Amino acid sequence: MRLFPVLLVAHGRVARRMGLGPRSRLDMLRNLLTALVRHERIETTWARADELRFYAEKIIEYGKRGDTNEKAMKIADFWLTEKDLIHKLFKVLVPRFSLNSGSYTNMYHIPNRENLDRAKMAVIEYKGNPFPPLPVQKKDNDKTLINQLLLGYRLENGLQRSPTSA
Amino acid sequence: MSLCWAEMRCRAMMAGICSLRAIRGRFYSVATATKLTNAEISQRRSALFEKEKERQLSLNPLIEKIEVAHVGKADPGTVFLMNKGISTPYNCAMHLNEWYCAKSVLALVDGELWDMYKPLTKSCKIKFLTFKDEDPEEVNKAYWRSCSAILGHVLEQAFKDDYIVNLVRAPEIPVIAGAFCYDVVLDPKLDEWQPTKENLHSFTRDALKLIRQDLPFECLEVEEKVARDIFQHNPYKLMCLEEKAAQHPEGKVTLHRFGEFVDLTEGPHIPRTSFCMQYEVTAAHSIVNISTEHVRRFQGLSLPWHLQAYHTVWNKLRIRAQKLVTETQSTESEPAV
Amino acid sequence: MAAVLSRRVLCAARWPLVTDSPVPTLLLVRGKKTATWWDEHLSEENKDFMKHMARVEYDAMTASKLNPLKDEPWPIKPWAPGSSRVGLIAVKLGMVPLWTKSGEKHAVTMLQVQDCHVIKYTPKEEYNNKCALLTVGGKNVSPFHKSEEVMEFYSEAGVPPKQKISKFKVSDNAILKPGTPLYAAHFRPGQYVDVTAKTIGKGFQGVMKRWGYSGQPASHGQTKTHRRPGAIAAGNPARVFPGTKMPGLLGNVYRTSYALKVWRINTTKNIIYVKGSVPGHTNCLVKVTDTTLAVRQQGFENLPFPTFFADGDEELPEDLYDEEVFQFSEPSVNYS
Amino acid sequence: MSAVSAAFGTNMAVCRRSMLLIRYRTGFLMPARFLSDGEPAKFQPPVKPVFKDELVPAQLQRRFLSPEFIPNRCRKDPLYFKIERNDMVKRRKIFDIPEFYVGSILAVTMSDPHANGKLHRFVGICIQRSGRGLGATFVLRNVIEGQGVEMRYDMYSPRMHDIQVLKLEKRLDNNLMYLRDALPEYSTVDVNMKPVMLLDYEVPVNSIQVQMKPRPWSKRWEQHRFNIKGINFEKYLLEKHIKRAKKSAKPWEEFDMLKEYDTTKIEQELLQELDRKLDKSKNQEIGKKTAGPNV
Repeated sequence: MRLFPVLLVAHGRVARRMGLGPRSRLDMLRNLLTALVRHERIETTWARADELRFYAEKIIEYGKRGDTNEKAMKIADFWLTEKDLIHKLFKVLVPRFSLNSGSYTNMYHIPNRENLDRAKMAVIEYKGNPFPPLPVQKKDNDKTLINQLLLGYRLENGLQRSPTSA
Repeated sequence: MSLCWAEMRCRAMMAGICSLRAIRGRFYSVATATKLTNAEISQRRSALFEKEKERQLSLNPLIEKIEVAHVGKADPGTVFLMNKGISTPYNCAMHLNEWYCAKSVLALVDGELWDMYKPLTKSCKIKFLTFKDEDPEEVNKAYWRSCSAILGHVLEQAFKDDYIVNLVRAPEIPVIAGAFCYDVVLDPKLDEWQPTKENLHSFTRDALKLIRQDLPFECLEVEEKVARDIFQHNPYKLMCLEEKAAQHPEGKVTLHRFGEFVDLTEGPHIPRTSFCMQYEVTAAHSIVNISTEHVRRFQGLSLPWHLQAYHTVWNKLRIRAQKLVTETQSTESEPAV
Repeated sequence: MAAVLSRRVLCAARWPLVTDSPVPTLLLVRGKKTATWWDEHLSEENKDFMKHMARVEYDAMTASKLNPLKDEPWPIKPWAPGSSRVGLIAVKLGMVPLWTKSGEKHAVTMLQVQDCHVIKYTPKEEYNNKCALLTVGGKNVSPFHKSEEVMEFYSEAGVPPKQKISKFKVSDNAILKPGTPLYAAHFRPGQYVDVTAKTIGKGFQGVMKRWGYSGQPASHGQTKTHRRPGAIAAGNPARVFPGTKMPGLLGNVYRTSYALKVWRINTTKNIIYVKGSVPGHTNCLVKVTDTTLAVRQQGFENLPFPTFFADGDEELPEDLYDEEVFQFSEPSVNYS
Repeated sequence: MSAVSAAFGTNMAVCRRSMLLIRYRTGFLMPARFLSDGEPAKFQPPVKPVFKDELVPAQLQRRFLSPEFIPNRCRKDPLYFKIERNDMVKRRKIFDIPEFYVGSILAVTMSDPHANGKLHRFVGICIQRSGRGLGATFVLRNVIEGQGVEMRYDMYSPRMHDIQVLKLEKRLDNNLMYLRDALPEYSTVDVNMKPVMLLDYEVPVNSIQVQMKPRPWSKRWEQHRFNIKGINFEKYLLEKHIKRAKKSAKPWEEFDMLKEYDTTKIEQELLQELDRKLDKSKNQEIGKKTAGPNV
C-alpha cells in the first residue's frame, strides 16, 4: 500500500497490494481503466482510484505516441478489455490532451460508502469530459481579507526587492 | 411565510433592558459635573443613544408587514414576511439556516449595503455577503471599520480616570495596507509617554475581552441636534459631525453603538464583536504633520474566525502591521496590482 | 461564549412561543472551529509566496550564522585531557567503496551534515551537576506544520526548526553558543567516531532471524518443528528465566556502532566517510560523536576544539583524506 | 589475494606466441597470468587499439554512456550520485575506461603483488557488467588449457592499469552467464589475439546462438525471467520443461507501467555533464594523450 513518505523511505513500497496477487491487481485495474475510458467519470473506492490514476495518465502518454507505434498499441490492447475503446483512446482522448502535458485526470473524495464496510470512496474522471463539473471547494481568491493582507505584504516585498535586484 | 415571532421576542427582551438603561441614564445626566471621566462620558452617550432609539421606535406603534425576497445561490426566491421597522436582515437569516446566521457579515438590500442588525424599512430584495464571496471588498472594509471601532472603545476605556482621552477619528485604511487604526489625542500630561510592548498587550487583552462579550453593533440615524448632544464632550467629533450633517440631504447622521461605545461612523459594521478571532494592537505612532496637537495613531491587526491564520502567517502579518499606515500609501500600491 | 450559545439556541427553537419567559431548548449545535491549518484560507499565489518567504528566511538565518563571532560572548577554552566535544546530527546518504593506497577495497558510509546547529545550552547546575548539555538539531523542516511552542524553542536560538534534535553531554570547556553551526570538519580523517541511529524495523520475527538460532532439521521425522526455539527452560527451575531469547519485535531500536574510522571528509558538501556500515536506513538521521572507546582516542588533542568554525583561521581544502586512502587523482597503484 | 599462484616452468621459444599457461588447482578462480619472455616491460604501455585512431570522427559521433553512471531507481539523495560521479570522473581522467559491451573481448592489465613483474594481464570475453557507481564491475571469461577461468574486475579500482578492447561487439543478451553451461569453444579466446578493427559506425551485434552442454545447467536458462535469446532451447528441452518454464512466466509485467524506468532523459543529462567535465580534462592533458577518454 502507499505509505507515508517516512515509511516509504524505509520500506520501498510503491504500490498497494490488492486482490489476489500482482496479476489479479492488474486485472482489476484493467477493468477499472476500461470503464474509465468508456464513461470518462467513474466512482470507486479511494484506494482503487488512487492506484488507477497513475495508469489512466500513463495510457494517455502512450497514446500520444500515435496508433502506429507498436508499443503504444500493445499497451492499449492490454489495458482496454473492450476493443472498441482503443479507437476512442487514440481518436478522442489523445487529441483532447494534445496540448497539455501531464495531469489528465481529476480525483475527488466523496462521502463514504453507505454499505456495511463504509469504504472511503472517490470519483475519478478524465478532464474535459462532457458531464457537468463536480462541485468542489475552490481555494480562496486574492480578494478575501487575509489574502489581501498577504497581497500587500507580497507587493511590499516585491517593491523592496526590485530596486536591489535592478 | 409565517409571522415573525422571533424578532418580536427579541424586541420584548430588549425593551426590558432598555428601560433599565434609561433610568440609569437619567441618573447620570442629573449628576453631570464640570469634568466627567471617560467612563462616565461613554455611559452618558450610550444612555442618550438608547433614549433616541426608544423614541424612534415609539414613532410608529403599528406593526406593518413587508415582503423580503432572498437573492442568492443557495435558496433563491425565498420570500419572508417581516415586520417593518423591526425585523433585521439577521432575522431573515435565522429563517434560512444557521449557515447564514454564522457567516453573513453584511446584507445587500436592494443594492444598498445594510447592517445585519439594522431594521428593514420597506419591501425589498436581500442578499447576504460573507467573507468568502467572490469579491468581498465591502465586507473587508466593514470588518476593518468595526475593528477600528473596537480599538476606539479599548482606547477610551483603558486609561485611568485622571487622563482625558479624545478620539479623533478612524481613518478608512484599505485592508491591503496591513493594519487598521484609530487616531487619538491623549491628555497633554501624557505627551511624553510612549506605550511599551506591555501597554500594547494590555490593550489587546481589553479588546479580546470585548470580543468575548459578543456585543452586537447597533445602528441609528439621528438628527444633528441629538448627535451634538451625544458628542458634546468631544470637539473633534463635533467638527466631524457638522461636515457629515452638511453632506446628508436631511441633515441626519448615522451612529453606531456596541456595548457602551457610541461612534460617529457611516457604517456598515459587522454584526457582532465575536466575529473577530485573532486581534492584536500592534503599534502606536505619533502623527507629525498635524502641528497643533499631539495626535497618536494606534494600529492593530485582526482576522475573523472565518479566516483564521496559522501562527506562522499571523506572525508575519503582525510584524508588518507595526509599520505606520496612511491613507495615501494604499492608493500608491493599488495601481501596482 | 454564553452569548454565542444563546444565539444558537434562538436559532434552534422553532416552535411558537406562548409565554414571555424563554425556556431554552438546548440543541447540540457544532461550535466554532478553533483550529486551522496553515494554508486553509490562502490563495495559491499567497501560499507559494509564504513558502518562498520561509525559504528566504531560512537562508538569512543560516547565512548570518556562517560567520558567528566565535569570541563574542563565549570564550574558546583549550583542550584538556578528559574533555568531551559536542557531536553532530547527520543524514545517512548511502554506502560507497573506497580503496587504500595498498589497493584494498573497503566499504564506507557517507554521512552528510545538513543544517546542523546548536540549539540550546543547559548548564550543569540545571542538568546533573556533573556535565553540561548541548542540544543539537539537524536538517531543516517546514515551519508550517510546527506548533507555536515548538517554533518558540527554535526562535530562541535563531535557527529554523529541525527534523531531529538530540542532546550531547559536553565538558565545561567545550560549550558552544546556541545558534552555532556545526560542520563535517568538526571531525578529522583518521579519528574514530561512534554512530547512533534507529535500526530498520523488521517487525515480529522468530528466533532464527532475531537471535540467530539454528532451527531444527527439515526432515528426519520433524513435525511442525523447523524454525522453533526448542527448549526454553529446564525442569529444575520449573520456570522460564526472565530475558530468555524468544520471538518478538526486531529492529526499530537505537543502536550504536562504536569506533568507526573516519576515512575522508568533504568540507564543501559536509560529508563524512565512515568505515563500515552504520545502523538505520538510507536517509535516516544519525548521531555522530567522538568515540568513547579509550583505546581509539589517540590524537583527540589535535581535533578542532570546541568545534570547527567556518570563519576561523583554518583554511581547509575541499577534501580531507586519511593518509592511507587512495585519492582518485593519483596514478594507479604499482607494486614494483 | 590469499591463494598463491603457481608458476610453472617457462618455455623460451623463438615464437613470441608461445606462452606459458597457468592452471589453478585451488577451489575458486584466481588470476591467470601470462608471461612472455619473462620481461615485465612488455606489458607496460597501454597499446592503443588501431581502430580507435583511424575512426576518430566516427568515435566522436557515437555517444556511449557507461551503464554504471545511471542511478538506480531509488530514494537516495541525488547528491549521493553526484558526489560519486565526481570521483568516477576524477578516476577516468587518470585511467581511460573504453567503451565496451557484454560480449566484447577485452584484455585487462592489473597490478598484482604476487605476480611476477607485479603486473598481470588477462584476455577474455566480457560476460557480465554489474554494479553501479564506483562499485561497478565486469566479468571476463576464458578457457585456458581446458579450464574455464572467470575474473571479476572493479572498474574503478586503483589496481587497474589498462583495459584494452580487442574486439568490440554486442551479443543478443545483456548477460552471458550461460556461457558456463555452453561448450567451451564459445568462451575460448586466443590470449595473443590482435585487436580487431571496427569498420562500421554502429557496434555490430553478434547474433550467434551457442551450443549448450547437456542438461542440467547451473541455472534454468529457459525460464522467462532470464529472457535469453542466445540459446536455441528447442534442441535441449522436452515438452515438460517448456511447460514448467511457462508456468513461472509473468507476461503481464511488461504492461505494468509502474515497473518501467525510463532513463533516456537522465542519460542525456549525464552525457552532457560528463562531456563538460571530461573535455576540461582533455584540454589540460593535451599532448599527453592523443585520444580523449571514451565515456
